[in-house]
Amino acid sequence: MQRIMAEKAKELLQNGTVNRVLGWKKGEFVYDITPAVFNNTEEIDAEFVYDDFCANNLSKYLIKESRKEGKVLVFLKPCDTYSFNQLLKEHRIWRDHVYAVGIPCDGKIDLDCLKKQDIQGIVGIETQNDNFIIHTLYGDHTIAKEDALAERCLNCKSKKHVIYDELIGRDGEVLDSHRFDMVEKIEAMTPDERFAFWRGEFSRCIRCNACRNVCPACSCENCVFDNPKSGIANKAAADSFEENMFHIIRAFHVAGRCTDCGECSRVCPQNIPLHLLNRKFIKDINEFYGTYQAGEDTESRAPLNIYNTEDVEPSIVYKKGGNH
Amino acid sequence: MIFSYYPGCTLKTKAKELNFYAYQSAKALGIELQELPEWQCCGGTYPMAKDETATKLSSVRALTLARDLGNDLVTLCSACHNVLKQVNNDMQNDEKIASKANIYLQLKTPYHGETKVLHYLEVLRDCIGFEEIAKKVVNPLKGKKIAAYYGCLLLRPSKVMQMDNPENPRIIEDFIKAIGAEPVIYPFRNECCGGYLTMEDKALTQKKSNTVMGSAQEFGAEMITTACPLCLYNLRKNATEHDLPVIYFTELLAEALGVKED
Amino acid sequence: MDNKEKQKERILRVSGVNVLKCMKCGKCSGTCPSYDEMDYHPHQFVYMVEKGEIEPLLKSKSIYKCLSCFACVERCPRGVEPAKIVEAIRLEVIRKQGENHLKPNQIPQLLDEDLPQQAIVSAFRKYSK
Amino acid sequence: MQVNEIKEFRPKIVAFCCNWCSYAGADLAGTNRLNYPSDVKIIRVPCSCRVNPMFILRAFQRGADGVIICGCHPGDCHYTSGNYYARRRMTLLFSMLDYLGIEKERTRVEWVSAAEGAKFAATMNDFVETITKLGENKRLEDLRCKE
Amino acid sequence: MQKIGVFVCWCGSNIAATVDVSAVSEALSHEPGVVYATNYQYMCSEAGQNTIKDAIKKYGLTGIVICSCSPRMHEATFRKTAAAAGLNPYMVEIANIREQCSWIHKDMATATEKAIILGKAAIAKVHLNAPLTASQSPVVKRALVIGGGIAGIQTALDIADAGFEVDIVEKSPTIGGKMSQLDKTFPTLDCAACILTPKMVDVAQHEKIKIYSYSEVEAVKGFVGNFEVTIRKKARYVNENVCTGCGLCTEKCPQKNVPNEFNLGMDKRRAIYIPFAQAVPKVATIDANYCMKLKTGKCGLCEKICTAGAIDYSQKDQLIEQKYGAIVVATGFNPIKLDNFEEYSYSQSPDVVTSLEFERITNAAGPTSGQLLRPSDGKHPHTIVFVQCVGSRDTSGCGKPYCSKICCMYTAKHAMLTREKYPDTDVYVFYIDVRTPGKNFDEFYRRAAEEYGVHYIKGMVGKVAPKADGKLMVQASDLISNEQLHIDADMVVLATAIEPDKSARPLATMLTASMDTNDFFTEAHPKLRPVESPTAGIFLSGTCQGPKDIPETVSQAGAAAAKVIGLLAKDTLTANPCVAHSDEMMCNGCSSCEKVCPYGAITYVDKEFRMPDRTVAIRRVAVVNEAVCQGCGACTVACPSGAMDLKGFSNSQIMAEVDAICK
Repeated sequence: MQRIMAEKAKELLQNGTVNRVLGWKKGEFVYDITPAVFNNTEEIDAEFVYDDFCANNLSKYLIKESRKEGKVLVFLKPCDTYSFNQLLKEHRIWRDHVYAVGIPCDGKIDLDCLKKQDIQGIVGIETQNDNFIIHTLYGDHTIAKEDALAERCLNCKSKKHVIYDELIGRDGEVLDSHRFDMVEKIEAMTPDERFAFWRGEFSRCIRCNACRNVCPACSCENCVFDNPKSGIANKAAADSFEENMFHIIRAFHVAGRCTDCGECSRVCPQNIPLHLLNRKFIKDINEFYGTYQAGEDTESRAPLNIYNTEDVEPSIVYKKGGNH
Repeated sequence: MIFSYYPGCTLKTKAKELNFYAYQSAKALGIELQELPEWQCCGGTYPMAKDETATKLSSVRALTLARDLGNDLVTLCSACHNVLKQVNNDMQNDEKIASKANIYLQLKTPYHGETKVLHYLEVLRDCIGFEEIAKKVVNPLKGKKIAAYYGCLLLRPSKVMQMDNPENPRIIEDFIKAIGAEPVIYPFRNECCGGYLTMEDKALTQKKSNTVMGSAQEFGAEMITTACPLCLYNLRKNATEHDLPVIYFTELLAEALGVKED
Repeated sequence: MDNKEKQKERILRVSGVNVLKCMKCGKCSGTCPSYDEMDYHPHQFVYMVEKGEIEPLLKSKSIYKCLSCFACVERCPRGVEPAKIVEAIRLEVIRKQGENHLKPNQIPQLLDEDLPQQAIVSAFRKYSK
Repeated sequence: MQVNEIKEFRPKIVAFCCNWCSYAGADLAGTNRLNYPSDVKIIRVPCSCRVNPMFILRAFQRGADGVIICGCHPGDCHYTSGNYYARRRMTLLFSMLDYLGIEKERTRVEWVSAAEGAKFAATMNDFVETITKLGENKRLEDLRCKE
Repeated sequence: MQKIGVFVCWCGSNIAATVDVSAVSEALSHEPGVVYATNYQYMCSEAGQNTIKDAIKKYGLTGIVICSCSPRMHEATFRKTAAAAGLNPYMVEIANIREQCSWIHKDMATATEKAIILGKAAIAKVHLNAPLTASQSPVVKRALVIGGGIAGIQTALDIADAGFEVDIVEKSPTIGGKMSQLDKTFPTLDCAACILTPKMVDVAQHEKIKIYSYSEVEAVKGFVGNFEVTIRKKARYVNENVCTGCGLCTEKCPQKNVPNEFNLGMDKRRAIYIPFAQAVPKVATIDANYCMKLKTGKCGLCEKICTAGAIDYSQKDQLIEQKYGAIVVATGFNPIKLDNFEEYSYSQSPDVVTSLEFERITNAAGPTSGQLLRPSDGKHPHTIVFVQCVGSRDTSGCGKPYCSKICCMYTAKHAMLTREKYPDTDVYVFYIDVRTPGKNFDEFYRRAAEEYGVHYIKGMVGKVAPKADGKLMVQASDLISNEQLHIDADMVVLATAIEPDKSARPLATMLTASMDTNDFFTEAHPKLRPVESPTAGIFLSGTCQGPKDIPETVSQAGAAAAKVIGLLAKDTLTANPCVAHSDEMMCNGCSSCEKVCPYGAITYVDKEFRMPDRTVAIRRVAVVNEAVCQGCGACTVACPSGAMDLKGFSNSQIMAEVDAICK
């Protein structure tokens, strides 16, 4: 796949369709992937990579990249296309400066899973049926995919590319995932348990802002948490309230816009399951206002920017909101 | 269509034909009435007092049983229908009564009025449809002028019974039309026959029953039909000045459907 | 609270009726089928309970004449439910030891071969505790 | 000091009222001299849709024990649709607070028209009672803001 | 730092009786920024206002806080006061310590404590206030009156007489409304048609009034001074400008079996019809539900016989767009449906009629040509029972909780006229209370009882039972004699409750005017602004605001007209400056705000920005049209970046209030 993509990139660079390519490159280690812009075929030959470690959602980078001169080629996994579409809907990306190539994805590895299995010194990876063969300095490890894939990939919501200029490989389907199972589990807890659960999670937050910086929906010119005029500007949480506040407000600001790409949880150095906040909003929106998938298209109105005169009353929360 | 069925004590004794013809007709209409495995007398009259719980428990048991079977609960006797619907309403809306009843009965899943209670007539109207019934009539009661007698328990209190317009009902009239006969509308069809006062004050009951039957007769009725054993009794026994036949509606139904066996 | 007030309070509680909602239109009495057999009439029950004049009602024969036909409940424009007041007054009487209006030994002579069970249990429930 | 005097808990309650219906409803409650506890303090906003979740969190941070938002009945919004947006926003926000284990009873939305002075007073009495039963807001407090 | 003055009003004893006003001014004087604090008996009085003006000048105040009654009451007053002293009027904040404090709390300590907190919140807010300048918008000098009954007619005439253009939109083919269906009017017994018809003609002939009959309001946009209204003129299949109203077609049309709504269905009209002789405009209308030509294509008789050539079967509904400066609602009432009152056998006997039907029966142009004959057999009734409060004062859910106000009087009128014309008739009136608060009203009612021998019985009818012999058995209680009565009547007349016309609710939504739970329009102030809706530019005339008799309706109609004239006399209006504003440095251009704006006040522009690194970036940013924005604030919450804020109710102002209250 990497080879086909690299060839495609070079072809489009050479025939002048695009001026730059947005893709992935290795860092210091093979699993240490970073997004990168390649300006010519040489750079692609030297550094372009696409493998089971390339988890990053590249769509957010297009906010800046698409505003530059010329056209940029971007490779988008199915879930990334939702973010891309959502950003288009919000007029954040200049569409005619982007050449989007949809690429297939069979799920990406969660490095923490490998760490837990005590797999170290990784130098390469291969796929074999339902397993990954991890090459390490100390020999090969075989690990079942379900033990190595990220949670968001195990619960993949869609293998379908909702937007692209060109597709490599075949398009997939929207999947019937179990992504709300954990939300339901939390809902079934007592309020005390829920409170304890989230306190346990949020208290680890170090306000590194990684979640915010990676989130395609958190792309404000000036975040309210950085803006002294907003009244809630805050650089580091001083106490539990501010920990809660940051995450509630962040989740609320992306409610109805979050495509559930899962980048927030992926990048959190403290492993806070932030996606469970977003999924709660998504689940509620689906239940209260009908199924809605942000980024599925560019026309529909976001659930918080529309209403129905017959909408449920807020008091529904008292009736159904989980356990007492 | 399967329903749980609550016959009530009178239908097992003095009003056997009300029950019998209901079964026969149901069969002909493709309805299965499954008698609740254990039921007790509803008490005949709804205990209105807010502090009465014990007297409501037999109804709650029946309602809970139907819920656990996953069926709507059908009744036939006007009194049972009235008591079951009113108690069910309490279980839905009166927190105090509901919590007391649930504590008494120590139910696994507390009951809060989930069961839908239907009168047999409502099944005919809402689940089958009078038009459908008309199609299945093989023996239309052509030319018969029949007066529907509702009495008080079938329709009132209308907010709870939710059956028909309490002052100008049409469910039995529509039923009468469906079986090919001609309904007679008269103003006393929803006024009381004297009810259980027949035990206490015959004169009063006779006055009431006479007014009802007299009014029906005045408007040309040849026969009165009812759903209530006590109404039937009073009209037959206590309407001393008149002499119209009084027949359960299920008997008419069975006759029209051609399934009436004696 | 003296006994009279307690009694009133009990009747209001047992009936669940708010007598203050009554606007004294008299529709309950205009509608009652047992009116002529009663010494006190439905609207008087409501008003006398409001005034706390309960004693005469306890002695009234009206409480055994009410048919519980719910006509007054159905037609009351204020949702007062006079029948429930009548029931509460009757209970106030028959709940006392020895005050049953209908005693089991009276029943056999009241029966005839067609009388439905429904009539017996209803009457028993209405008149006895 | 051996025994701390137990102070009777008096909740702090912030009520956001839309200018057209609920604030007028509150005025009517006053005109009709309908009592409700002084613990309720009203902030006038043009419309219930002006209420930002930030305000609600801010109130809890600064020591509020309950926050209630009152607007025109659905269909009656002075701005035609504001309360519909507010309804969605608050439904989702309250559900999230509940999900985080924060007592859902501390937040409420009520529709009170300009003609419903009695409803306004009854609502406030009920809300204060609920909050008083719940006690002090502990789960969304900011200790630095407490005396 | 602002220099703030605090003014605490006693409101006589309204505030001072429960709030220690001097304690409040004392406490607030120590708040940061407060340079002057005082209290006074009546801040809204001239002396009170002078105190404020003097303090503004003397202390150079930059902001003031008035602790007084509701801002809905006197905010405008105090803003004017500030402006008169040279202070920007939007530097005024009101702490509502009357309606929301002194009037609801009994304990002085509690009320005082709360008043101080409310004062602090207002001070906190005013610290963040900025002077605002209201923009001016022109006033369209034309009024719209919705509804052509007596209320609409009177309002339209009064506005037109003052020299302004008025359009009346009436949904039926003629103006005249309910009053045109009445026979006599209480308490003077003059004939309704005799006093209404001249007014209808005045309307038709007034050069400033245009009638859109058979028309409905389809959509309303805009705001006070500048409403844009779409009117649907329904196809009547007759060219209004050509039809002479000769009525030939209405006699020749072969479709004779159409229930005549003017006579409440008690007789028939043709498919092409003129509702009644004095109709305005007097033109025919084809009822598309019955016309054979329109339904089947066959017939066409009216076209053939119309000498004027007015028939046009191809007519379509027409949409008319018109601008108005003010809108008057005069949608009127209807009797309620009696489905929930079948104990009176309304649908079971033709001889049980509503009062409005009785009105038609006694009217010379009615179905019986004014003869009192009962509908079932056309015989003269000898016993008539009138039942009052049918569906009024009903809290059971079957009827209306309010008193319909007019029934006592018209029933007395009906009873009296019946007895006068037909002395051989026994007339009974069952009543709960007889309510006669009006000039000459009680005298009128007493005449019915004393001079005309009408039997007034305190009690209520429980049941009306039609008998086979055609009589109606009326069972009722007589509360005074404590007996149940059974009267054999020939006719029963039900004084049916009235309710607002069904068109009022959707109209209220279009106008964003508020309604009460009974669908009556709410007035801006129940006593002081009874003919204005809280929504600026919308006025109320007649029974759409509450039950009223004719004299009251006419006075209110005139009052509404006076308010409209006051508005239209102005050339410009001052707009509300508390509008949304987008900080373009923070705006993402995401369109969230645009999506929720009910007024379409937000647009986007691509704008060049010089970035810190000296590059130039083009960004899409929101721009608010301040003339169109009404200041609801929906956009401010939809905006994820906090770029959108609302002047006068900014995020920081509201949070400052929150902080002050929670301290």
